[in-house]
Amino acid sequence: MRMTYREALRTALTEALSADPRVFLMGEDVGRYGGAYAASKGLLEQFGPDRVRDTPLSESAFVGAGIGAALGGMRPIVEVMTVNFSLLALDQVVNSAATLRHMSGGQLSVPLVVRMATGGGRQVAAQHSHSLEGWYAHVPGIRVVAPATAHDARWMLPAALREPDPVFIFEHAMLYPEEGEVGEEPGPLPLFAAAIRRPGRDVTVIAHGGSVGKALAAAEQLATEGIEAEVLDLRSLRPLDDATILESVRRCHRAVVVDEGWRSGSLSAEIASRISEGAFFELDAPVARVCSAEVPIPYPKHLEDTALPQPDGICAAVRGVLQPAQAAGAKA
Amino acid sequence: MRMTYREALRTALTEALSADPRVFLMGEDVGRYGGAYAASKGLLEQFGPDRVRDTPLSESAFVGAGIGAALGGMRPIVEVMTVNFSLLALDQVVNSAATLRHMSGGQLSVPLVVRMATGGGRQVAAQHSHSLEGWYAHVPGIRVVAPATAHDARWMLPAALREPDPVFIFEHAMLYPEEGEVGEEPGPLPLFAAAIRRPGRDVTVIAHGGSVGKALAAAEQLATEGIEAEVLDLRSLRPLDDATILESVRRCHRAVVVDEGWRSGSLSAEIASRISEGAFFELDAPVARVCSAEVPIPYPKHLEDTALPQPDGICAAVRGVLQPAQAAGAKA
Amino acid sequence: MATREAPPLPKTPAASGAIDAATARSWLGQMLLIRRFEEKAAELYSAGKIRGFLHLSIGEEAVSVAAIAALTEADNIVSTYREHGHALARGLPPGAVMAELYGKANGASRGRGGSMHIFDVGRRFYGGNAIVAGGLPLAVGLALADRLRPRPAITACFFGDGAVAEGEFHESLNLASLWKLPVLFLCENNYYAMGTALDRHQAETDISLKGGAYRVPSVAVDGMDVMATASAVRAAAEQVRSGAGPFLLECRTYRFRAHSMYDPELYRSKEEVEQWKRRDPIALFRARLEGGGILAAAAIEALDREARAVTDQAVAFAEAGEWEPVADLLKDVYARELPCG
Amino acid sequence: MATREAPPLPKTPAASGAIDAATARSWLGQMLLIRRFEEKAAELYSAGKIRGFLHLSIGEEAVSVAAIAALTEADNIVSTYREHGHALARGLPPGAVMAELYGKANGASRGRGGSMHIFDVGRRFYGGNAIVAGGLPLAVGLALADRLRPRPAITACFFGDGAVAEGEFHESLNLASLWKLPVLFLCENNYYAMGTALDRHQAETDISLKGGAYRVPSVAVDGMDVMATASAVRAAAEQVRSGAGPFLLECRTYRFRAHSMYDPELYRSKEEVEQWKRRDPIALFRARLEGGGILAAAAIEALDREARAVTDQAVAFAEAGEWEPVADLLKDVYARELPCG
Ligand SMILES: Cc1ncc(C[n+]2csc(CCOP(=O)(O)OP(=O)(O)O)c2C)c(N)n1
Ligand SMILES: Cc1ncc(C[n+]2csc(CCOP(=O)(O)OP(=O)(O)O)c2C)c(N)n1
Ligand SMILES: [Mg+2]
Ligand SMILES: [Mg+2]
Repeated sequence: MRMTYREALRTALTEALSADPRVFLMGEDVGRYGGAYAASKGLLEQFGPDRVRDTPLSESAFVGAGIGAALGGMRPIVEVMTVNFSLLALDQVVNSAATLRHMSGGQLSVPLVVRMATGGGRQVAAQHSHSLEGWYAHVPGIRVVAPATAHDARWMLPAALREPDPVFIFEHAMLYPEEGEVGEEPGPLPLFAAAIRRPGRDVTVIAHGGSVGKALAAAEQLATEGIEAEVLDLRSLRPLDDATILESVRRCHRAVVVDEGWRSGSLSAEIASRISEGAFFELDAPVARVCSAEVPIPYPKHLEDTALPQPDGICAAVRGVLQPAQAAGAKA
Repeated sequence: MRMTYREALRTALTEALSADPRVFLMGEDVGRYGGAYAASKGLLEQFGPDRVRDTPLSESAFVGAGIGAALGGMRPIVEVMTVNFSLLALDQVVNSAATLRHMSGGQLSVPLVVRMATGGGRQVAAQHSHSLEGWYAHVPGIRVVAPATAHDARWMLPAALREPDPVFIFEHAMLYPEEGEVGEEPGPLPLFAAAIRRPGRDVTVIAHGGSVGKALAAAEQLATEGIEAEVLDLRSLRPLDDATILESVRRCHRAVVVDEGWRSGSLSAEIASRISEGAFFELDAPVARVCSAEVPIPYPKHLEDTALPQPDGICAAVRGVLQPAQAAGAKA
Repeated sequence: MATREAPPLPKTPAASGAIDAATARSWLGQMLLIRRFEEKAAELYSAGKIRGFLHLSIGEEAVSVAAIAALTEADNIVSTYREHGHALARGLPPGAVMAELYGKANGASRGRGGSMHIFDVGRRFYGGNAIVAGGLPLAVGLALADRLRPRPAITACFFGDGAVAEGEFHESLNLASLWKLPVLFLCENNYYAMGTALDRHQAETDISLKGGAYRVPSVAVDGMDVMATASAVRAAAEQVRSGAGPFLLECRTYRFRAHSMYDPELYRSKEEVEQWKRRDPIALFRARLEGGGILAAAAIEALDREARAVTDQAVAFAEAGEWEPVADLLKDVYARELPCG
Repeated sequence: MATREAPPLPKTPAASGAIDAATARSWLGQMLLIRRFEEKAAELYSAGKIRGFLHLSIGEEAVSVAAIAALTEADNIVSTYREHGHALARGLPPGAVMAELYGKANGASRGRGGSMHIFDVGRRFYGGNAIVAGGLPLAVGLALADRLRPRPAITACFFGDGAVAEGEFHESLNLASLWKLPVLFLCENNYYAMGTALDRHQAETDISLKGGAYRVPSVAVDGMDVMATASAVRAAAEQVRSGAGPFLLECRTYRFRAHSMYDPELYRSKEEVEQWKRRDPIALFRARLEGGGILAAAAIEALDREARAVTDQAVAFAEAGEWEPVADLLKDVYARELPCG
């Protein structure tokens, strides 16, 4: 069935609230307003204010309350409006959600799902355009996924709710209105597996979330030049699906990582490092990275477009790693 | 002159407060208590409560107030007791300190210095042992340094105070009691340059802060085996001194990065990636990383020691990258 | 979730004093300018000239004008993402504000910030903060700097009712009071945080009662009454200026428009909005001025024409502006080029 | 920074009711156990058996015992890093607590947490939180879970005076009150946050006045008087249990020892400490019980001997414990092995 990413999320939320009385949704403006991105529109009317719970502007307290409610036997879904505001709750994530099971010697469980929007592209400037999911992916004790398709938006949520540990779902803000095919079933891919979105043989282009579409657009362009790029959608950022990544790179011998985070210290570095560690002698060129410029994302469209990864930049990076001169020279 | 890292910091703070009336020190227990790590002991008595200012437990407000005071023409030094608690103030750092200059079109300046302790090793368990300086190094608009020696503890602070932009100084908690030689002058190295702490030829071992000593210990051990490791102290985490790093790696052809952050998504990945990007065809083996285990750091000594990077692990990693079999096989 | 009482309409105090014609003209002119400027901005948004988030303060003009009237040029202002009114009342050139909304290089922040991030360091207008409550700690710091330098000035800090729920409200009021800093905390209570009504985000809906927890004197005022608000701000500012420490002034007001241009306004009834519109601060002030013989209808109409003309000039200024060159993207991330890396 | 009044000694209420011998024995026994246990822990720290941070609650035993006496087995407890007293009063086996301080695998948290992170899910003891104020949101969430499931229970949340300055205090009280959740907020006001005296971190030093900002009823009690504290907690807990929403109880007490074993105590005078020691909660209670003929001196001595004996057994248990194998380091980071990566 075709539906938007937003509708896919709403379908998933509706199903989750219907299926399990322990599930409830909580966050700023998830109820009366219908969700800042309208993902939860209509749910308050359907499930009532106990299960679709508007919160005050208190990110630390309501994320912490989500952790506490999970400890208390519920299956909370906490919506943090965007990753930008989630910084206010990061202490609760890093110091409580991520530590409680291990630190208690295995006694405690935090089956919490946190959803939030991430990423730029909507001209909402420096304080509303961060892509910080890479930070979350650094933290042991939590899981991090990023649905890039409507199908994954539909099916990652129920899978996340089955996890006994905290799962953070990053929804790229540009994806909500995107339409896609949503299957009746979750499909064969487990929650934490990467997906090959387009097979290829010349280069592996690795992306997640809002960058997957850009990678696919770049691959289309490259195909017209005779370059067959394989596009890999990470889907899960913690854990990373090393096996799928390395298998692809070993076939293509070249890789480009696309990441909307600022380049220095972004998740792209981890992926590039793992590729080098795992497939160094099969690489014909250093792994290239296409990331955001290291700048607070500016408001005007031309500057924002320049600051964020774009298909053209991905194409250029692919051409760079394919430059036979450089690669051949070195292998000689 | 020999002094402890703590005394070096105190010397630097005393000098800064004496030299510039715009400088003041603010943070939890910096005054009456003398500083959680005693770095500011005696300063309240010397400079009075206006300039050595105890704050309530309000990390977000007093870091934000430091930003505001910097905007207002002062040169605040804010001490956040440890990086663990700095998560509570991260919104102010990422969304205000780092953005204000750019977002205001160059109108605003935030000449703020923030000091904090980082790292594990003192058996203070999962909520007090983080090494999150790598996160800070991801953020454009701020600078990040990590003094690894008493000399740098003494001289990085005045250099940071001369910067027109926010500088974050990470002091590894294990270093405070360490003694070292402190020069009368800052020396030739600029604030943001890496230092070669031990010259070598076989492998570049890159570390910062509390890991530099471990890297040097490993190098001593390796020397007895005939392996000459060059130990590079990053000193600055943002910017990274690519030139010095790459120059060393191009000479040694092999590199090991030591980083007390959890492996996945740590700064070590960025460094390894940059090395691969900048010296791929000069590398004889993939860059290896020695990081913390991906676990909330446990309390008991034997587990904490296992979780953190240690000289033995560094030696093992160095031997790994030097394994001639693997390297030769691949070059063939 | 228990249902609590509906938000009370603010009471207009019996008398808010007299006003001379020059002041009346100035205040009404500013309120009209804000109104016309924002009406135009809404149009331009629909026309695609302005993008991203645009938060209008239509309905809340009295607070901007009254509050800033009580400040001197030496005072600092810390604002929010709903700050066109503050910026214009502070005297930022309307053209620079409009150009900022366009994202043009002749905008107040060189176009980089847009509607939510208007700065003017010369006018001590410290922005423009899109993190709810994010400005409060900055205001405390600005006031601390003034105290330490010392510099005789106060810092006025605007924030909404929604911001009151954030921890930073609490930490900042405590800090300012503990250190007796000259901060005037100005809460623009428009009874909604996005779609969440005051009584659904605050256990205690009377914000003016919250100062007590920090020994911060606080008062609520009818923010639809520009004269009442002005005298309340004046009194509060004087107290802050005297060195007595911070003050919390709650201005009860209402936004007539949606939260932002994205907002379908599912959370409130048309009737509620209409009811508040009967207390439109511009209409109320106008009626009082006309009724009291302070300004004639014709003079008021002239002010309105001027507001429209200034708005049109602002649009022309913005339209004529250049885009910042892409090559300058990385300019001013830092103050200086790096020595390395 | 203005100097404010010195922290007031708490007033002992005129009468805190009668007490039967069994209750007296139980409470005094627990207080003595906490005291002897912590005295021993301090010794063991000096001997190098315990490392890291060790925060003693000596002087504050009455609060732990009185508060937890008012709770049922179904109630949840959220504690702080100064939680040995809470854990022992909750009935955690002293051996498991001591072994945790050692870091042994037979410790309450398998030794991984140490002194600051004692958990016992069976006794609904949710730890042990080394982030000041970090436990308050968790308590709100536990109470929310109980409300939604529903499960008739309350959540008691301990925190210090220092925690009151954190934004999470503010956000949590508002949230709990807004949603009328069954949380009993228990502030252990010992007049210091590390080395920072109450009047140097709070603009309003009367913490019990802070509930008003959230419509949370609040009361202060003499935390050195176990009977007064017990009756205050009982009343507060009953109110919370009745569904009236949260309650803030401020227990005024004092720590006789340093903040942690690292603290040189430069910030307070010996005289101040001595003055407070004259109101040692154990001595006060003991005197009252002896004076009132409720327990004889010999019985009290027997309780003390028992406390020492239990402590010695706890030490023996800890000494006999094994270290967790290094191979188990990564166990329980997650509940299950990953399917990939
Ligand atoms: C920390 C943070 N959380 C959430 C948001 C999203 N958001 C923007 S405005 C707003 C409502 C704020 O309400 P209020 O403070 O009353 O100001 P108003 O918009 O009514 O002027 C919200 C939830 C944000 N910008 N910052
Ligand atoms: C968020 C945070 N900031 C700082 C610290 C360091 N610290 C530990 S205890 C403490 C004082 C807390 O005082 P209070 O809440 O009164 O509790 P008490 O120690 O007196 O029992 C401080 C500053 C911390 N653990 N967490
Ligand atoms: Mg509002
Ligand atoms: Mg205390």
